[in-house]
Parts: sequence; C-alpha cells; structure tokens
Amino acid sequence: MKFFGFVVVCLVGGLLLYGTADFPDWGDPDSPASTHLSDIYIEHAFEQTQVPNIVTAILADYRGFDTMFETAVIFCAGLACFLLLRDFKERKERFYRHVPTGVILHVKNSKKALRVGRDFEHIDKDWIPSDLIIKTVCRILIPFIQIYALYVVAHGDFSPGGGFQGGVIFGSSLILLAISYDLKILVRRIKEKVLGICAAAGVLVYVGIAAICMPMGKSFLDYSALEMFVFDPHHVRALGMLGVEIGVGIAVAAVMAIIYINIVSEGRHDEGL
Amino acid sequence: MGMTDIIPLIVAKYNYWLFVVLMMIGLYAMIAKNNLIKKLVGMNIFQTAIILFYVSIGYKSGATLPIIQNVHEGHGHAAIHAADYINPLPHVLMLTAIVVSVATFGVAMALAVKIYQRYHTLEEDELRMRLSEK
Amino acid sequence: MPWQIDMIVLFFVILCAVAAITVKDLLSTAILFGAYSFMMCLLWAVMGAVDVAFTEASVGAGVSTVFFVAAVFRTSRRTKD
Amino acid sequence: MNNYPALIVIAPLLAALFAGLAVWIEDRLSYYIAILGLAVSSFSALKVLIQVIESGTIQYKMAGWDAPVGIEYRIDLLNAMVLLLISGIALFNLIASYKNVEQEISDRKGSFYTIYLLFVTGLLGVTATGDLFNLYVLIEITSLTSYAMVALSDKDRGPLASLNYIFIGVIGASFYLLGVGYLYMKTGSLNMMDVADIIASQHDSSTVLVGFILCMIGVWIKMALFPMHVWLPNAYSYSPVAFSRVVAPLMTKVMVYVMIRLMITVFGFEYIFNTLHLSEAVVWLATIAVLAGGVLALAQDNLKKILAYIIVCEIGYMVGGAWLGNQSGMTGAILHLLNDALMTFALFLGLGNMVYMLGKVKLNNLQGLFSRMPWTMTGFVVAAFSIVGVPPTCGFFSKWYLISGAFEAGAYHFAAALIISSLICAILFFKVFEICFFQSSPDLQGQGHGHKFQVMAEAPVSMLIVSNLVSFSLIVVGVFSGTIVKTIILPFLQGI
Repeated sequence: MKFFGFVVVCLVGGLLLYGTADFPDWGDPDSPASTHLSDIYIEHAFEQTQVPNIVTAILADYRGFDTMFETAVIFCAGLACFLLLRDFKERKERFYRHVPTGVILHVKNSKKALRVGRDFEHIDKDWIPSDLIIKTVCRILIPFIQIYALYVVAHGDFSPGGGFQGGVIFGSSLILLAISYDLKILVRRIKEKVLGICAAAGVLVYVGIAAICMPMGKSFLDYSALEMFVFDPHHVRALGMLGVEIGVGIAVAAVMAIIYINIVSEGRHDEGL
Repeated sequence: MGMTDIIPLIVAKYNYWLFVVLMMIGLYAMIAKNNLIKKLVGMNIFQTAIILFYVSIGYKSGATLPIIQNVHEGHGHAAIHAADYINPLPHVLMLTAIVVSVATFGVAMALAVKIYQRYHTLEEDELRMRLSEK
Repeated sequence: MPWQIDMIVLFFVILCAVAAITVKDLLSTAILFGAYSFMMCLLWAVMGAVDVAFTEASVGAGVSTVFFVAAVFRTSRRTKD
Repeated sequence: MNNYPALIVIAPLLAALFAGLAVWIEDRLSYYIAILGLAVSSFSALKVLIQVIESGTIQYKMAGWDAPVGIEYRIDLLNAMVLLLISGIALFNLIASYKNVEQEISDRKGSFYTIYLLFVTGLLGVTATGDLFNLYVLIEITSLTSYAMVALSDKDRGPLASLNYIFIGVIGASFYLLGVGYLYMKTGSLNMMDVADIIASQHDSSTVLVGFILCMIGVWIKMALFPMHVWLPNAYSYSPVAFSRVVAPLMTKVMVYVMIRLMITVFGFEYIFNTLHLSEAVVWLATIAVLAGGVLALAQDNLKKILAYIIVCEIGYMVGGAWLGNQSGMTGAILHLLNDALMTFALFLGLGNMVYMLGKVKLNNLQGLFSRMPWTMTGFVVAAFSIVGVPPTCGFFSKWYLISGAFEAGAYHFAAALIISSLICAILFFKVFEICFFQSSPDLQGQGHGHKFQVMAEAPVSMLIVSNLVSFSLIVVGVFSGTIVKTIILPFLQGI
C-alpha cells in the first residue's frame, strides 16, 4: 500500500505541478481571478446590498443559494451522527457516589437502580472529582463566550464573522459546559429534542425567508421582495441577510452540540468527557 | 540566470508548489496509513490544502481586506476601487468548503467510534483479519 | 504583504502536517492537528482572508479538535503508524 | 414569475426540513410530508420539461442576480429530462418503500425520510444548476447522505464500508473542486456558460488541461468508472433497500450527466476532441470497464452484488458513448442514461420485493421464486431483458445507437465489448432465472404435500404495482425511443 500510495502521490503531484506552470503569479493584481467577477463584487456590493463586508454580501446574497445548501449539509451531518450513533438502550452497569462519604458504588443490575437524591449521585465510569478552579472559570467564561457568539452573528455584516462562525462559537460554549462539568448537566439543561428541533428550524428559517420571496413576485432568495416586512426598505437586503445568518447560527450551534454529545457518549447521552 | 532572476520566480510560484506538497502529504496519508483516524487526519490535510489553494488565488498584492472602509463617513459610492480590496469570491467559496469538510469530519468520527464499538480496533489490517474470520 | 512571513508560516504548516501523521499516539495527533489548523488559520489571515481564518480558528482548531479528542476518548490512543 | 425551476429543488428541501421537525412530533407524518414534497417536485419538473420543449432553455436567476454574478439555474432539454427522471423515480420509490422501511428501520423512519429527501434534493440540484461551485456543494449533500445510509443498514460491515466510501468520495469531490479551482484561476468565473466563453480562447493553457483532467477524474470516481469502482458494490449492497433502490439508478447516472454537461457546455467538443487527443484512451478505458464489470458480475453469488457490478458495466457504456465523439455515440449515451436509470430501478424494485419477502438474496435463496412471487418476477424478467438488450425493451435502442456510434468512430473494440457484455448479462440472468424457475424451494419441497404446489408469498400490492408499472414503462420508453430522440436529444445536440 505504501508503494502504491507513493506512485499515486507522485502522479497526481506531477499533474498538479504541471498545471501550475501556466498560473499567473501569486498575488498578481491583474490575474483573471482578481479582475473578472471580483471587480464587479467589490465595486457594487456595498451599493447594492448596503453591507460593508463584501464576503458576507456574497455569502448571503449573491451566492446565498450555495450557503443555503451548506447549512443543509450541516443539518445533514447532525442527522447522520444521530442516526448512526444514537442508542436508546440504557447501560446495564451504573456507578453511584455516596456524597457525604465519597464511597463509590458499582451496580451491575440495571433494575436495581438507586434513587438519585441528596445522598447519592449518578457518576460516570471513569469519574474523577471535578476541579473547582476549572468549574469556576468556565462558569464565568461561558456567558461571555455566548454573548461573543451573538455579537459575531449580529456583526457579521460589518466585520469578519457571521452565522456560521457565531454558531460554532455558541456550540463550543455548550461543549465547554459539558467538558468542565459533566455531560449529564448539558443533556439535562438542553434536551435532545430541543437540539433536534433547533437544527431543523435553523435551516428552515433560511429556506423559509428565501421561499417567501417567491409568492411575493420575486425569484427565490431575492430579499428585495421582503420590503413590506421590514421597517427600513433601504436596508432590506442587509436585514434579509441578518435573518438568514441567524438561522444558520441556530442550526450550526445545535448541530455542533449534537455531534459532540453523540460521539463522546457513543450515542447513549449519559456519560462522557 | 543569476540569483536576481530566480528569487522573483520562487516568490511568484512557491505558494502553489507548497500547496501541492501539502496536498500530497494528505493524499499519501489517506492511501498509505494503516490507522483509520490517521487516514482521517490525512483527509483533512488534503481538504485544507485545497482551501489554501483557493485562498492563494484570491490574494492580491497591495490590496486590503474585503471589507469596505469608511462607510459611515463617505455618503457617495464613488470612492471604491477594485484594486484596493482582495478578491472576496474565493473566501466565500472556501467558507462553504470548510463547513463541508467539518461536516464530513464529524460523520467520519462518528463512524470511527461505531467501528471501534464493534471490532475494538481501528487498524486496517486487524479489521481485515476480523472480517475474514467471519 | 511580505512574502517572507507567508513562507515561514507555510513551513510550519507543513511541519505540523508531517508531524500529525507520523506521531505514534492519537492524542498527540489530535493536538498536532489542532496546531496545524491554527497555523493554517494564521496563513490565511496573512493572505487577507479574515473570514476564512476566523472560521478555521473556530472550526478547525476548535470544534474539530474537540470532536477528535472525543473520538479518541471513546476509541483508543493506540496506533501502529 | 415562473418559479417552477426553483420549486423542483426547493420542494424536497422544504419537505426534508419539515420531516426533520416531524420526527420529534409524530414519526408517521414524515412519510406523508415526503410524498407531498416529491409530488410537488415531480409536477414542477413535468411543467418545466413541457415549457422547455415548447419554448427552449429556461434561465432562473437565484436571488435575482444576473448570471455570472449570481447563481443561475439553466434548464435545457437534457437536464429537464433528467430532472423529471430523478423526481419521478424518487417519488415512485417512496411509494414502494413504505413497507421496506417499516421492516428494516422501523425505529428511525422519520430520520430516514429526511435523509432520503436531502439526497434527492442534492441530485436534483446537481442536475439543475448552471454553476460549477454550486454543483460541488450539492454533490457533497448527496455524498453525505449516502455515507449515512450505507452505515445504517448492515450493522456488521456497514460502518467500515461507509468509512471507505467517505475516503474515496472525499477524494473524488476534492479533485472536482480542485479542477474548478484551476479553471477559476484562468477564468475568474464559476458560471458554466461564462467559463466556457472565456476558455474558448485559452485552449493551449496547461492549467485548463489539468483543470479538465481533474474534473473528469473527480466525476469518474464519483460515478465508479472501472478502476475507481471499488466503493460501489459494497456501498450499494449495504445500504437499506429503500435507499439503494434510489441511489443505484440515480447517483451514477447523475454523475454521467455531470460529465456530459461538463463536456458539452463547459469545455466543448472542439476542445475535447480536436485539441486534446484523449478520446481514444478514454474509450479504451470504457471498454475495459464494460468487460471488467461483466466478468466481476459473473463471479458474485449475491444478487445485490451482481446488480451492483452490472451498474459498473453500464457506466462503461455511457462513458464510452459520450467519448466516441460523434452524434450517434452521444445520442446513445444520453438515451442510455434515461434507459439505464429506469432499468436499474426496475431491477432494484424486484430486488426490494425479494428482500422484503426473503430477507437474504444470495442466489441459492432464490429457488422457486417464479412460483412464489410470480408478479415480482414478471417485472424482474422484463427489466433483465432490457439490460440484455432484447427488443422492444428500451435497452435495445440505446445499445443500437451506441454500437452504430462505435462503428462510425471506428472503435470496433468498444462495439465488441458492448456485444460481449450483453452476452454476459444474458448468461448471468439466465443463471438467475434457472435457479428461480427450475429449482424449487428446498424448505417447501420436503413437506410432503403430495403435489408440487407452492404457496404464493407475494410482496405487498403497493410494491408490486410500482415494480410492474416501471417494468411496463421500459417497453413504453422502448417503443417511443424514436420520439424521445427526435424531440429531446437531437434538438439538444443540435442546439449546442
């Protein structure tokens, strides 16, 4: 296999290098890629969409159709992970910790479950006492991370960022909660059902905003059809983009959490990092 | 050809050559590595190398970030020159490509976990042995 | 933009890539992979692709690495190559 | 405003999302949502096809932006036909699949239908789009959904087959993306028509050449052309039957469509056949693919795998036909694209019925099938005849065009391969029929009823109706082949 790999790599690499012979220089301002469509976008994006970040303008408007499917890809990944790993059977073995004394009990028969309350808590198999410093720091950090995520979504029109990045950051704040405390706390706070609905609903916000334009007499995704719904018709495209970015953010945050929870608990949603 | 001629040539093209090298590292890992997770890492290197390639296409010397400056000051739209801003289109395409690659990566990781649940190994030769035993 | 910076970062990117696929422990691979993604993100930031760099920083160096560690946690660190 | 072109793709996408929401409310709802979505999509596709035949190519601007700046849907005769084919097959398969899904994945029905709809959305989008990058994103949707499906069914080997499929699929899609990047480097555009206009003046550029080769290799990997076919048999035989019935006829055909689209619209015959001199090599590759697919099919003992290798063989037909470089060859390839999708669908419908009733479809499980499942077998026999190329089934006519194209081009080896592979298919299917017809089922034989009467154990009516309807359509399409060629394919080829 190593030899075969080497031969394939040499062949493909040779082909690719042969192709680079005719490339324009790196950073050449007069290369076809930097002059043909790029100029149209740079010169007209702000005037047509009122969004200073040209990348966002192209992402959510000129090529918003791509981005819609990109969100669908993310939804699909979340669904695939759920479908592949989710296992509704409960583990047979359980571990409990007697809180006042710290004694750990190993219950092998799932029918003899202990009642979890003030005396006993349900713990993971590889349980280690959680660190006070990590817990406290994360508890302080998580709200700020989430606010930052919202800022990234909302400010995507003016600065780098947007729905996808914001969604990932929000999702990682949820993951941080699971890592610093316990997976059970995350699963208890945000039910699987909520995550599942958010993932589909986020994409639906995008497709919905895009589809409403059709009965309004414009083509799919043409935000200018939404003028009557917004308070500021001059910025209708920017507002439409904000709407779809929020949808993307919701979907991405939910999917990131779904993937993480399913991988780390092997689909059982009970214990994990 | 003296040194003065070679350096501009290298400067003009090295980015593309190194992207090919990086991509081939990924491809080699995908084909030749035995461990499935290593192969996945190779896959990701392969994909990011393509993203690097696209981002390199978009680079324009002497230009700045593709975010229009001073929008709140100037009321007219006259002041925007295409030569001042980097080509934004490859960036948009690559945002999509990154999303696609992370989606694939997540699904692949889920599969790796599932394979391990079943066979308790991620080495390809051992997997092949387990499969032929049945 | 000085191409020297680009070249140095690119060198580190390739170094991290080679290290990530040769090291014989999957948890180390995960960390090197995170480093690789972050170097890549720097490279793109140098080339002015701030949006892409931002995404890579949050996805490649962030969430992907977390998925990776989670998967290694549920499988094994052992690898033959 | 004529919104039908967008509706073809959007209706299944919306349905997928609603089905994904319905999972959390009531699982059964998702099936009806799926039916509704695909019905709307098929209806729109029919409308669009009629419009295109009447008034020519339709352009639909997404978000209202003009072509090279925004993404456009550009629907001409070829993709209008393929769109109707995809949405129709997806709809009929869904009708036939209700019971299969109940049987195989009853606990995750809702998620299954969601994934199914997303997959169909991807296929439809790939076919409708006029933008090179949009094509990539949609290919990824179809791939991601099929990875999930392959891993789902067969608990034992599924995940490993799926992971290998991911590796190959990612390489294929990445090569395509890289090819698009090389083209973008030289053109600065992503719209197919626009790219075609610009590269018309850059035929001697090595970058365009490498871009072309990369795109082709990517598409070939995705369509499982012979040396790159390894993923296909495993992937198709491990996925749930309701899914393999749609992925087997459509996935590879859509990739063939992409290849033809790239050849005709983006690069142009002038570039491919006059500037490059690759066509002979590719026709040889196709010849080898045809023969190898046939031989490998002979070596299998599982009906699912046999059918999978027949697909590998059929792909060789279409690739070879498209690369012959003459009108008959291209006509044959396009007609075969339509016919082969229908034939494979009919075969897999029969297979689905068998899987539903028997569970396993190794060849020795099939004994006595003619008396047990006569209706299923009727449909299956017609489909098999069509694969072999018996007139008046449609398989005959497309093979006729392909062979005459091969003679025109002087590619006698390709013509010979076509005929040999038809013979191989004939042998193969008669082997299957022999088992199904003459050997009676062992577990029933020993029961000592005195007479050789066997209990009929037929699949549910909904499945039978669909499978026989599709098999009947093979004959109808065969009879009307001339009309299809005259109203759709020839005007399309002349309009280039």
